[in-house]
Amino acid sequence: MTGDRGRTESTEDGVSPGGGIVAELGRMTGEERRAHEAEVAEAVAPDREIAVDVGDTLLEMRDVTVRFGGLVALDAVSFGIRRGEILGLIGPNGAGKTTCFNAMTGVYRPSQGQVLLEGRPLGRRARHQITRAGIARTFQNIRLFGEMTALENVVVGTDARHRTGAISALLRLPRLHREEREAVEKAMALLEFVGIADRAADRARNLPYGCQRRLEIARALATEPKLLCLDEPAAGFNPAEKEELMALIRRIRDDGYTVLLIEHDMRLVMGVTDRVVVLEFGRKIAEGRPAEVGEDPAVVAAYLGVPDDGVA
Amino acid sequence: MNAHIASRAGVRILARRVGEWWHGLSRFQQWGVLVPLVVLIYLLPVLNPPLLTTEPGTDFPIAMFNAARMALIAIGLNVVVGQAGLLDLGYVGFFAIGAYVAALLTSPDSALGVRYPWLVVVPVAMAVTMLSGVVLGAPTLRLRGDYLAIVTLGFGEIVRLLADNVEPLRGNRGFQQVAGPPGTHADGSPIFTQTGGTPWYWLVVTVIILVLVLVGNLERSRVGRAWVAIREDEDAAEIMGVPTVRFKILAFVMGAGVGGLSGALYAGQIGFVNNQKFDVVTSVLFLAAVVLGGAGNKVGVLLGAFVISYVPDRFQAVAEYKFLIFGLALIVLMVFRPQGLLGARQRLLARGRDAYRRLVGRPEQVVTKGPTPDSGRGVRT
Amino acid sequence: MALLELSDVTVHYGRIRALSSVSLSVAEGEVVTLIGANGAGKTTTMRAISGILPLSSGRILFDGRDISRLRADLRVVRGICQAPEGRGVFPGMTVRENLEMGCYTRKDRKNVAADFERVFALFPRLAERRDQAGGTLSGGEQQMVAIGRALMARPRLLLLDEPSMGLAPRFIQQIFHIITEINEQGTTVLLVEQNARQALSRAHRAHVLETGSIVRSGTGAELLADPSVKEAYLGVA
Amino acid sequence: GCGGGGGDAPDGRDTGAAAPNVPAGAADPRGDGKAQCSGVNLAYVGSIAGDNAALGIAILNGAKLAVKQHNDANPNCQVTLKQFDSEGSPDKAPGVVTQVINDPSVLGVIGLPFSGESKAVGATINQAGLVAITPSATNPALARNGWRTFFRGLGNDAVQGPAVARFLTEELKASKVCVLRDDSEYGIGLAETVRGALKDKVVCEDQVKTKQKEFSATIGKVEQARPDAIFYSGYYTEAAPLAQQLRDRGVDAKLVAPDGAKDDEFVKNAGDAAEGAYLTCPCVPADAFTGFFDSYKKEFGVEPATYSAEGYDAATVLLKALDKGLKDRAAVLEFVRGYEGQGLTKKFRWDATGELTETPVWSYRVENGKIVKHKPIGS
Amino acid sequence: MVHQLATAVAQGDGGWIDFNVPLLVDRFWSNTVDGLAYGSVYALVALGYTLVYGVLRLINFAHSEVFVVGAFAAYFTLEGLGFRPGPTPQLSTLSIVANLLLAGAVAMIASGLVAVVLERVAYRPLRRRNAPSLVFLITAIGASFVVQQLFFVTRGANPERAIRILRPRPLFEVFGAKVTNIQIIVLVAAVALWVVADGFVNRTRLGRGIRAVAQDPTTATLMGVNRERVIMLTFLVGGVLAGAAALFYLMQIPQGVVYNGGFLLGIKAFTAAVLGGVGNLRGALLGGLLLGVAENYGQSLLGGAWRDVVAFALLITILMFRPTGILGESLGRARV
Ligand SMILES: Nc1ncnc2c1ncn2[C@@H]1O[C@H](COP(=O)(O)OP(=O)(O)OP(=O)(O)O)[C@@H](O)[C@H]1O
Ligand SMILES: Nc1ncnc2c1ncn2[C@@H]1O[C@H](COP(=O)(O)OP(=O)(O)OP(=O)(O)O)[C@@H](O)[C@H]1O
Ligand SMILES: CC(C)C[C@H](N)C(=O)O
Ligand SMILES: [Mg+2]
Ligand SMILES: [Mg+2]
Repeated sequence: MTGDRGRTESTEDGVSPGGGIVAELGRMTGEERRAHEAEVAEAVAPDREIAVDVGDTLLEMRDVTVRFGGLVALDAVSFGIRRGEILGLIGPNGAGKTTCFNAMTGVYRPSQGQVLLEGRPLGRRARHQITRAGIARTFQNIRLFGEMTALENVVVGTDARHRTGAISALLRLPRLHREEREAVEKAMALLEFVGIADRAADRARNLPYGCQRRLEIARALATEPKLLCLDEPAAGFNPAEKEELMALIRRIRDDGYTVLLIEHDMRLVMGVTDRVVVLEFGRKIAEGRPAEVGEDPAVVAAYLGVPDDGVA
Repeated sequence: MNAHIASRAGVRILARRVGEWWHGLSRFQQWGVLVPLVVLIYLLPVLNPPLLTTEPGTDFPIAMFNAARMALIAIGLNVVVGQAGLLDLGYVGFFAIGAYVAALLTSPDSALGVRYPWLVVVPVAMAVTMLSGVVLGAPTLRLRGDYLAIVTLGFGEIVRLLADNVEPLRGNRGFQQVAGPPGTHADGSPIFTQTGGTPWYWLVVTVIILVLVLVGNLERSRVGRAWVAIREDEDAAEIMGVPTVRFKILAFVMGAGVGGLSGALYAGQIGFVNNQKFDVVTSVLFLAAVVLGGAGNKVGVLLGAFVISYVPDRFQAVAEYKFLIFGLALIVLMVFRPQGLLGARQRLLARGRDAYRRLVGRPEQVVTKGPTPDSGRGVRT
Repeated sequence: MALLELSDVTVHYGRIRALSSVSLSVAEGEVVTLIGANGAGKTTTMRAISGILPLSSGRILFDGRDISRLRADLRVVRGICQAPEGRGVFPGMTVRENLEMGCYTRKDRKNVAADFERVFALFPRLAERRDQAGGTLSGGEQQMVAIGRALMARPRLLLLDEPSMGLAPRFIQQIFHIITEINEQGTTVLLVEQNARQALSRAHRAHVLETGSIVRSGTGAELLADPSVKEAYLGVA
Repeated sequence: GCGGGGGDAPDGRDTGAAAPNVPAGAADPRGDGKAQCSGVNLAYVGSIAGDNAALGIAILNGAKLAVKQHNDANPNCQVTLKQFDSEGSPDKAPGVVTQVINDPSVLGVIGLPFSGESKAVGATINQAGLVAITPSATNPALARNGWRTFFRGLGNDAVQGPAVARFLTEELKASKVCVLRDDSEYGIGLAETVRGALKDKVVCEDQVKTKQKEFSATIGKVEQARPDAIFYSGYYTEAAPLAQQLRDRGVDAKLVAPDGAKDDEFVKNAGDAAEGAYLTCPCVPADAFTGFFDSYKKEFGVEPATYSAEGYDAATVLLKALDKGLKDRAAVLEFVRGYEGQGLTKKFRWDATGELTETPVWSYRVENGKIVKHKPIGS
Repeated sequence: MVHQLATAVAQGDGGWIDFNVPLLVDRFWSNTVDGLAYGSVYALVALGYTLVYGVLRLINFAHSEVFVVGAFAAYFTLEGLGFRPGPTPQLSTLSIVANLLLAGAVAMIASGLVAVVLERVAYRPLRRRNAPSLVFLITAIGASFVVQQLFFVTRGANPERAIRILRPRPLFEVFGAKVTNIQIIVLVAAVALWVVADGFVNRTRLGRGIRAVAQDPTTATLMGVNRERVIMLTFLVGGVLAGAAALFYLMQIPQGVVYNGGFLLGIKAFTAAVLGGVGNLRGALLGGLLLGVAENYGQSLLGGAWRDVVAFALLITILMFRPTGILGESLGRARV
């Protein structure tokens, strides 16, 4: 985990990590640590039936077109995401990748076509209902709740699955207590999972860029999505950190989530995705296994460019 | 100048120390401090402490009642502005509706010709106001930020203008002898009168404590977090599954209910309701109470309300200058403590203190707003 | 002589110290790069140089003159221009107007037209979108605007904070070409990059930041070869 | 009753000569100079700096003069006239009155001047058993609330209203009248009685609001109705700009307004538009009471205005009570209730509801930028 | 109970609201003309709100007091020139123009200066201390109180007695509606001032600086924009326009010089700014004129008492259908 690397500040009046689980983690032996990680994994995806139904289509984009005035940002794009896979969505800048996310999560309404989740059209559902239906996302331009702590940010994500109404909150009915306790446990586990547990008590706005990206992932996971959409999660990461992110994404998938990934870092895309969809000028120009796509001349011309040296 | 800066820093450090000290106490110890404090607060109008007193300018118990009433309003408005981040410049509209419902149902001037008992009137007033909260909220909450602010301002003005123009609401003439709570002293004289502030004060303080507990419960739950999330980034909140419209309306309704309640209390104490007290300036004063205290911080908001209500009463003796002094005080206080008298940190997790201690080994970062790269603070001139 | 020199620069966010005693220098005509993990303080360094964060202590010299207390906008007049992290595109201005903002302090108006052409040639996408509002551009397009805008200023010292972030691979290569090119035309560049391999291979000199301090310095090639740098920042390739 | 003045005046211009001189036996605040009292005070509650303050200040000054004369003459009975600014508004008054009531040294109130504020606080004052003599509030309904502490020092609008109507139809020969009113207790009440008396001569009506400054809507209605005369029932703050805007728009109907507009402020604010306007008032021209007139002018540097003399009279009645050595509110109340005596302006003797029996009404006219008395028009 | 209330409402003499369609038709054009003239005052004040709002995202509550300062300044200038309340003097056209210009210039300078001083005292310290935006609202209110109360304490609660040097006189008619000399002067001058302001903001370099600061102050600084100067300039321009508006207002409502005389007007002007799309100069002009006209139609149709209700109801209705005003905000919003 990278949590420790992420830490930078030395505060003058000596507020330091101190005790707590994080410090304990440091003192654990390898064995203990693995056991603990299993626990964390359990908390993150408690009763998820891992890898059931792998292969059926979880989400389908069917002829989705999005227009802005005269500009066609998505032009009859169709592709499916299979349950349990990691699908990469790549393409040159302005190809329409983020617009795709926006169409899926209800930020934009397609002018034509449909988005189907588990075979049912999302139609004109409100954004929060789409989240509850099982699509969660991160943002290309980070959108955290800046004044909240990292932990609280994640708890807001868990709230999407909770039932406490205003009345039970007002009167502190027992359900509230139960849900609150669960929410905190789960959120903390998620923070550990993405590697920023030691920053749980910091305000989101004060976190460095990289930690903010991780926090966004944790918050999205907290909504217990069926499909997790990550918009350039590695932006601002150095190669070593990207490695860790790859591992994280894989683990997320292994926990039974389906992942849709927008990313420009080809090593990462090639390294973790099962399939890749390539967009250019709002149209799908290729789809297939990463290796195939990476060799597709159209993709190379439009997107990858002629390699310059070995670095992505 | 340097001394000034130093004292400023001093204030800030002191505030922080007090905050840290308080949060360091156990629940039990906290109660130990709270109970005597509350008793003292209850006794205020009776003690009429020499330095604090507003007399001879304003009757002290009445001044205290006014302050308490303002505090109640501020708590209600704080739900909307401080917690949900919806800038409401028309809060006075709810206050007015509460007052008018009370007047219509109890004043002999009312065309309804009824005199319902106070205990019936208050819930009715709250219900009507909450309903009006929905009426205002539902169509307009799609508006963002300052657009919502101006619409609420318009709403407040419309309420006032209706009071102006709708014949049965009696415009400037108003309603007299609006009823107060029942009860008589042993000698048969009523407990709640227009001239005696103390019983009213006690009533309102009790109501405040009740409302504080309820609002606090909301704050440290899914509802409070949803409000803050909306305040911080509405789009992101919605995409994270927060039904933003529902929670915004809830905030409005909660705020409205408290506003209506305070309106009814106000009408009862003063015994008279007409269209003059419900203008935008009043709304803005309510808002000032919230911001001055530190939007989002319940205790802060109480303090802010006290200042807003107390300063003009205190300087009644120099009546002509009181609003001048008041205006200056607002500027100076805000420049000194832009984050409000108490900072705005809210606690959003039930038993969050314990959680943080257990999990991270330290409390959450309770810094009051510090400079951020985007603040432009570093831009020297 | 060094064009830019930081000596013992310390910067705080509130009570949090983000930079402690950072000293570095950039000579006229050099490309210098800063690498480091998330939260190491790279962005903070850039902001301090641009003057939008005040120094707690230390000095910044530019062109031999102390600019530690100089207003940020006047530093631009002196010739320091930054393409900031997060891009900072003006959302309500068109692409053209955004680029125009780069020339806000420029005196030589006659060359501006030519510079527009240059930027549009570098990023044809922007030429297509010249009248689109900055706020509606895609992430990568915004990044192009941010870089283009900084180029429009024709600064003496160009500060680039993760210019490759959000760009498609083809453009990443192009960005590094551009950096080399403008450097050859005489612009001094201070570059923050996560794409450490590329950055180091093009930089004359480089510094590694860790938790707010510089822990290693050297030429680009030296650091590329340094095993600890390799492990931490270059990824096991 | 309506026996008095109006009919007696032979001709409008010269009634000044027929105005009441200082009436024989008028009560004098100085008394015999031997009064003994201490710790007892009076209060003026009314507009001091708020809206229509000029009307309030005229009263306050009248009362001040009475108290000063009293104190100068009675070294052993120094009474303070405490001043409370109700800003003339019904919503401010309750708070202020609470102050007054909670000050035990105050045994009597001169005020409140305006009908609206009087109504708002009447019940509270009544509950406190504190006697209040209003020198000017004219709304008739005030006396019908069963307040035992309410005393009116002048005729009410049930007298002024019909007098105005008569004045409009008989004196001004108007057959089409627009009745405009403000939104105050006073304006609405008076407009009502005037309208009732004018019946179908009323060709248009409209209501303006307190503090309104722009009247195009009202003027539009007036233009449409083309009246011979306009009666504006309200205070000068709105009457002045209304008058001016009417004239600007070329409306030249005769303008009549009641006591609420009878102040120099009206003339000054309306500019040329005030010229020729008629004002009615249940108050007696003060210039005849030379002694009062001169001392007032000497004391305050200005001539007494609309209700100065009434204020003086009200204060005098209350001072008489204090001079008797009365020390509590109940006693003062009883004293006033049974009071009977001549004042400057009229004879004071109240009925059970607090109304006077003798109530003259006069008309005035704006000539060359000054308000001059015109003629008595009813009683 | 609701039933009782309803009956009570219905019984209030002939209902409390009646639609006077004939009056509206009858006075349609004269309403339009009056509305435009009055609306240009709103428009000029609205420009000040919109400019400041654009740059600081701040409802400058004290702007109405800037307007009041202008009104007093114009008034005192006229007084200083020897004019007195009461009858309107007979003057030559030239001398009227010269006097008005002088009064207007003084008003504009005074308002401009006060706006800048307000900014220094009430906002700049907060900006330096990085205060949350609500706080600005509160100091704005504080500043507003202070300015208002300074006039209250020195000049009292009552309006200054009207001084007028130009009487309205119908010049010509449009569709039977009289257009007065004052209305023409006001309309033409207001539009001219708007053109100047719009050109300044949209065409000059400093204007671009204003827009940049509005959209992203930090980046604007990184581009070399002197934020403080831009802000000062914005307040200055807004203040100057408010000063001009004050004179135009006084020409129409000479009784308007009073300590709290800016209050309602300020709210209306802000409403106008929002109506047009806040931050948008064209919107301010459009919103101001529209509001002026709509109010006049409304008051003919429903009665003068409903004038203000019409204004706010119009605002709410329009925002419900166009959530960022008629012309929309000129400041783009970041995407998700
Ligand atoms: N609201 C909008 N209005 C106008 N054009 C838009 C809007 N949103 C997106 N676009 C345009 O649609 C195109 C697709 O944008 P999108 O953000 O989906 O690109 P992307 O593939 O995510 O690119 P990047 O890799 O740079 O993030 C872009 O050219 C963009 O300018
Ligand atoms: N506004 C802020 N308030 C408090 N702390 C901050 C703030 N911004 C940054 N920091 C802290 O300062 C340290 C350095 O941050 P900085 O943004 O300079 O890192 P960086 O090297 O640019 O990281 P990244 O690669 O993620 O961009 C981090 O620990 C961060 O938490
Ligand atoms: C002072 C007077 C003009 C008051 C007026 N007669 C009223 O009843 O309100
Ligand atoms: Mg994108
Ligand atoms: Mg950075």
